[in-house]
Amino acid sequence: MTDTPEIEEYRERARQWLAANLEPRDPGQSAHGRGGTQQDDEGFQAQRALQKKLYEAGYAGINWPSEYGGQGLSDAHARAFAEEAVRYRTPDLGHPGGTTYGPCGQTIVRHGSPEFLARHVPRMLAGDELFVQLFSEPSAGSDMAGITTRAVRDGDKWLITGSKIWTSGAHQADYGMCLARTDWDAPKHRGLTWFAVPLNAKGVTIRPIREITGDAEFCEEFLDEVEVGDDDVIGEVNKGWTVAQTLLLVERGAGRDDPLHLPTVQAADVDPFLLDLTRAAGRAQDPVARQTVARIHTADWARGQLGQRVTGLLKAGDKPATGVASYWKLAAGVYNPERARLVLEIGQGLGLVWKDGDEEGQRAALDYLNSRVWSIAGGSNEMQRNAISEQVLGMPREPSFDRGKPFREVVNSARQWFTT
Amino acid sequence: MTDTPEIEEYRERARQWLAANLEPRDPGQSAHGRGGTQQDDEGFQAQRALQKKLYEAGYAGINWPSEYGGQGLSDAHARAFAEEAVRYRTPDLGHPGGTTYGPCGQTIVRHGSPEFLARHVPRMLAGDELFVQLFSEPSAGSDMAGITTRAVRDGDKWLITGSKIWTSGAHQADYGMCLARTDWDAPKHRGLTWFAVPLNAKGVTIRPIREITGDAEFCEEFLDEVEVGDDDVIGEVNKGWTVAQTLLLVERGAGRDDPLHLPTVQAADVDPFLLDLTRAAGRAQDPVARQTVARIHTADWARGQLGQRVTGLLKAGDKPATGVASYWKLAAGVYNPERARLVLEIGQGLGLVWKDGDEEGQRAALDYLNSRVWSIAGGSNEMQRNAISEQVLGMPREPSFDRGKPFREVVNSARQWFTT
Amino acid sequence: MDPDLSPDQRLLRETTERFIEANLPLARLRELIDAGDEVDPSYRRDGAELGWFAFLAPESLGGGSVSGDGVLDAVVLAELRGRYLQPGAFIDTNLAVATLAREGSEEQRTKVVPTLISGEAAVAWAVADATGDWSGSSGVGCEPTRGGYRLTGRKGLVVEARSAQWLLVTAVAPDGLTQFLLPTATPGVTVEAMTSLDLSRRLCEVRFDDVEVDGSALVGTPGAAATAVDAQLLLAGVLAAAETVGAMQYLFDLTVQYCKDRVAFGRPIGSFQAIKHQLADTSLALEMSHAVATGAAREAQREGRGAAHAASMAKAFVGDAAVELAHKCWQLFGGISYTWEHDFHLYLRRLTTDASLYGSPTWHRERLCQLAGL
Amino acid sequence: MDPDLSPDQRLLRETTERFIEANLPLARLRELIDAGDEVDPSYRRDGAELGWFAFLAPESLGGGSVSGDGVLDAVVLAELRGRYLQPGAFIDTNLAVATLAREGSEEQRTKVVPTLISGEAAVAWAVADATGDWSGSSGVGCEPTRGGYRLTGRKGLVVEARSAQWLLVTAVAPDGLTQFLLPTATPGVTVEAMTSLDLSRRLCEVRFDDVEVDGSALVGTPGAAATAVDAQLLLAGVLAAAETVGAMQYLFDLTVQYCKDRVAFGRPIGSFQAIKHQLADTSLALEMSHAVATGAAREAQREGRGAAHAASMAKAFVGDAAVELAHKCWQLFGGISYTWEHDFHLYLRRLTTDASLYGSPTWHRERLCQLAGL
Repeated sequence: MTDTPEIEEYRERARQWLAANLEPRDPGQSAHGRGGTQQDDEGFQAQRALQKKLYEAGYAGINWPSEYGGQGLSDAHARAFAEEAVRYRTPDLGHPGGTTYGPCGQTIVRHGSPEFLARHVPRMLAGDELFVQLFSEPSAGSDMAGITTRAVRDGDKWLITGSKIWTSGAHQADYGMCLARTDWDAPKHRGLTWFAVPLNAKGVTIRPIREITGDAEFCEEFLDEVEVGDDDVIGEVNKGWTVAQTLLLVERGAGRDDPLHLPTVQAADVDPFLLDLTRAAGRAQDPVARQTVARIHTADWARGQLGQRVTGLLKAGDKPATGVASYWKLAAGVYNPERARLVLEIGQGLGLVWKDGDEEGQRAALDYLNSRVWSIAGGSNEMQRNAISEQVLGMPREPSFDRGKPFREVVNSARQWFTT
Repeated sequence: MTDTPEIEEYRERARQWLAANLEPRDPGQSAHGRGGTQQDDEGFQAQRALQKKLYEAGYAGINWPSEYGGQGLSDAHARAFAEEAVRYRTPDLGHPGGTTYGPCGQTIVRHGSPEFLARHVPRMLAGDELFVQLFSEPSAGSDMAGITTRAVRDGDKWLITGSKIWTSGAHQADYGMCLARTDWDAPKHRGLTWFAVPLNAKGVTIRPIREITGDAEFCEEFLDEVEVGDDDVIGEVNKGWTVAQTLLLVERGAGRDDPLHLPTVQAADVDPFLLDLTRAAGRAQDPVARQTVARIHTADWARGQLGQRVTGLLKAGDKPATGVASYWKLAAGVYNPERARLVLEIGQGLGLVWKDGDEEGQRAALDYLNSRVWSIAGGSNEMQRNAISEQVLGMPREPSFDRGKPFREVVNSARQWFTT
Repeated sequence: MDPDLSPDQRLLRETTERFIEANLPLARLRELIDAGDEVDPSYRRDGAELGWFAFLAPESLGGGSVSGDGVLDAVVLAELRGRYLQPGAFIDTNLAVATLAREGSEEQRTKVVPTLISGEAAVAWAVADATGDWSGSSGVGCEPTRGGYRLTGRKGLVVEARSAQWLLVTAVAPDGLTQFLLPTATPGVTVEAMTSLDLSRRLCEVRFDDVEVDGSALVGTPGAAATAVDAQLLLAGVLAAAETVGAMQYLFDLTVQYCKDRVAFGRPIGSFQAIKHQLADTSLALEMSHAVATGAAREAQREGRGAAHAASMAKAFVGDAAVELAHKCWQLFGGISYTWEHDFHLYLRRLTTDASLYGSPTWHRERLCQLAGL
Repeated sequence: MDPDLSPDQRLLRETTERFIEANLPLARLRELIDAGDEVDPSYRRDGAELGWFAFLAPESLGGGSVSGDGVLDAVVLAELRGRYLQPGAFIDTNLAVATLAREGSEEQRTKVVPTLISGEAAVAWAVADATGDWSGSSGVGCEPTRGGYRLTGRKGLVVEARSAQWLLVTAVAPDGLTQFLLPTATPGVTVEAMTSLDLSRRLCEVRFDDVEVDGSALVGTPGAAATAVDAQLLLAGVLAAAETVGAMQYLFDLTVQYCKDRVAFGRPIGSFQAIKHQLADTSLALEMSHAVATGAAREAQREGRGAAHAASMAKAFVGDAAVELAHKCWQLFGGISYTWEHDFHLYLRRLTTDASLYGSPTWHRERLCQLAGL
């Protein structure tokens, strides 16, 4: 695509500014990535300073509304800057950066009151206020609207109590965008409200979660009567589910080309790690292992082909998009664990044990431990099967036992399933 | 076990009578079996005559009540006669004989009115009245109480209309023991009544069902305003479900040792057909085929071991018996089709094609076509999974959408699942 | 069905579907099965007029495709033929046309190929042995004689050889794989139709009892047929996978409808979550089967370096998925699946047989490893 | 658990369960894991007092069983040890006791065996190579020297070799399989604890760099150890299957309870039919696993002609079922399974590793075919 003269001019100015102000990046070196979470505090402050430099030069929030500190320019301007910036070291604010300029920020811009936006968005763009999501709860996973964190009126304040989980980088962020239940007599989806919670407020405890692999990428937050005000409400009181839907759409990659990052494998290119492992296990000539290698490669390739087909079906548009997209998600949820198991089977001893520090050696094991992320996170396999069955194949919806009922009653009646 | 003097004397008399009156049987020749259904009419009449001979000599219904034509003797007497009769050609009345002296007869004796029993049971024992079940319907399989054959009052008569299916040997029988709905305003299980329906009555049409294998072992019956009277009712009007439960218990082999006839395979004895097939397919040294052979044998053996474990669990008695028995049934339902598939895989070409008339050659294919009988008949895999989950593991029952409701309404509301 | 079909291909599909529904719908196929008859040769000739055997031949020999992409056109047909369980040597005749057009003798190219394209004659490919080795390297050997060659041995799982006029035979000669085209009626050749699990096609055993042929029967260079055999296997894999996917889709649609219509416990059985999830898993496998069948066809069309890999992967994936789908549907249909009059068993039989024809999943997985250099 | 346990065996089970709960419950095991420590040797000695290493030795050597059926008693323990993810060379020490009691030298029988029974010392069996061949016929070779033998090579997946005082080594001599019992501290022997998917046990690599041993290290007749190795594999299969089943049962019970407690969409997740059916299938596989583990133990006890077959089948069946069960439970636990603090991952790791230790399902299936004469 060729630039319009306007964009061309903008690009040229950006190029000059970048050359004069940012450090060039070595080819191969990542500009963004998961580095943020690995940085120490000092390093992270430096990244914030870099963000402020961009902001002050007018290169933060290029296509965000100008009344709230953005530049009010087009997507094309933003894309032009991004393309030029690829060769420079741009701010890496890790997970909090991703949520601030992604799901949280984009949702806030659409639902926040003018006062809220005026107060927070310029600071977000300047790198002074980083937002993370406080959405999932230990007791509400697939049933996302089933949260039980509560915000209770106390004079002209709200007191928030509950716990949130699976937050990335909460310890580096400034605010949590937090969903709480404000009306227990309304049905599940209708008594929810979003709040901006300062993460250094009294009553907030942030604890890293040690994961199955031993790493700690996520945090859990405990809120104990955390005080916020009416001006911290994002959107309208008791209408938080509308806001949540925007958030989920952005999070699920609305507009992105390949939201699931499925591998697109060439038919002739078997994963070299797989071939190496098979040979290292001395099983290259073992017909049973060869069958397994072929199964894995066939599934790898088939998932790529499925991606192309789903894209085609989405374009054809005669079936509901969310249902069709579930094929992709379910394929990941089903095949990732299966693949990881088969790899261990090929390796037999290898993959179960390795010498301390041998990263290649532990790869099969780590892949195995991570293999169910897609089966569970972001809508479990079971949720995807419901979606395919109901939305694509036209089967009846699951009978509902919580719709329309006051949420208070839902919580009570769930306990009665074993007594009736 | 040694006989009491009384039984010993009885056995001796039976032995003499048998020698004087029945033809000896060649060793290896089947005394009973599926022969009945294959016989022509003339042959079947001869079997009826043989049954009458037993009856007249006092050797039919040995342990049935004497007031209805039985001999009123003990189970031990019956067993003694059966043991002696093994060496003679006893009546082979095929499937109708099996149901008459099995589920139908035993249920009728427990639930029929004295008048009904006096009228029918002596004729059953004499071989003059053979009963088959008219229970299953094309539209009521797993949901056995969901039948829609109706019996409508017409003066002092009942008119029965509907269709029944999966009846063995109906064309050779005299009566159908038929379940019909007599109250559409009662809940599903409470408006049912059993009738004895003469199969030569006006309005009865019997049609053999050609099965997946091409054979025709079962019949379908169509009833079009078939007239029966109050004295044809078995048990009480609208209380047919109680009777049905007796029937199901007898049918499912209450008291039998191995109701499912699961194979009990010795660990060292691989099915010779499997070994032959593997060798005939030239795959005895193919590691992939060897894995499959081992999988099959392992499952064969494991199912036998499961049988022993289930027997132990039933004896221990700390879990509900029907739930525990479901493990057996589900294993058959899951492993039979899997086994049949794997056998075809080993055979590759063999099993898919054979020379006309080569019975050995078509065995794999026939086993394959028959492999889902246990997955579906007598409670599908899905029903067994419900039973295990609810009765053994203690999960909540499936939410019911038909209990307590008038059946008329159930039928209507089922249609609304796609409109709500 | 491939959502990316061109308008021309959609038209081809509609025309052919109308043709099949008019000439050989399932009801008519059942009559043939019950009577033990084969379809009249006019069926093949009329199908040929729609281009069934022309897509893989150059225009100079009377061939030509609808879209310019002959393989993709043939795949459109194959899927439909599978959907309606059509009999006949469609796959073998097409791959024979491709091989003969490329490396047949002048006589084979100009005399035989046109009769194949017109549907006057059909070819059955005798390549597998009775135990399902489709490499061509077992079953029949040939040795040079003074006037030509002598063929000895037997081939199994030859599709529709009884109604074919020609056999394309892959034989082992002392110097390597060698192919012949000979009339089914050649002395010493015995074609025996076997009884089969599948009722919709005739699978045959072909015996060669010292069959003497002269050099004119040769296809290509003696001892050097490996490349042609590879190309034939590739085409067969692509077309057979497409046929299977067509039959899977039909059976699945039938099952989905049944789950909506059938009521138990006061609700359509399709409202039970366990049933819904079985349907969803099966639907995923079916969509992936469509995807790999299409993917392999595109690789074949563009003759990519992964074309053979893709064909073997498609055949393996679809073969497994087909049998699994048939069993899932079997379970969902319940008792009715046991009746002869319900169409289910015709699909079960065809899909199960499809999985093994032209190489079982196991066979193709091993082949894939060889192609990948493992 | 075997519903047919004798009262004595039930008592043994209760005593041992109390011992484990008091000495090495999961919480204590986690502390050891986090600290990188191994359990104190007193744990083994105290366990030994309950008879842990005595069941397979004759009374003349200080052994003896609870029920008269030593294998069945050992299986009761194994199941419990698996249930609580206990570390230590339980299986290897027991099978070494059995072998040494049967064919050890006088010294080995009277000096070593009693220290094993008392828990003073433990044995690790070095049999597998790094790629999971458990036949003993690869990894380490030995050749006769003037004074004895020289061992060279490496063995992998040696369970708990670092805390064992003895190695039972299965080596290939020019005239066949030969076994040695040597101290872990023998010069030239290097034991390296590997990092492992499993956190509850130490799996080691053992290297033999020209290790010189004299004839007193021999176990049985040189070159003729095949029978002993078979017997060891049989015992290992039976005990390892029982350990695995114990861990499966614990994890499944945990999952069943979670499905009752966890609420989503206003209902316990165990009320969803799709979940119920997953639980039912898993429960069937678990009951079958119990059944085959018990069946194999009984065959081993009675030394039936199918004992080796049964052990291999039990190990293969349970290995597959264990990994499948772990994955089903994983899915049912959902997000919580991703936390280190939840016990789930300890079981996933152990069960996955169990499937390969003492021969993978694939390895045992091939062995079964050999036993069956195919």
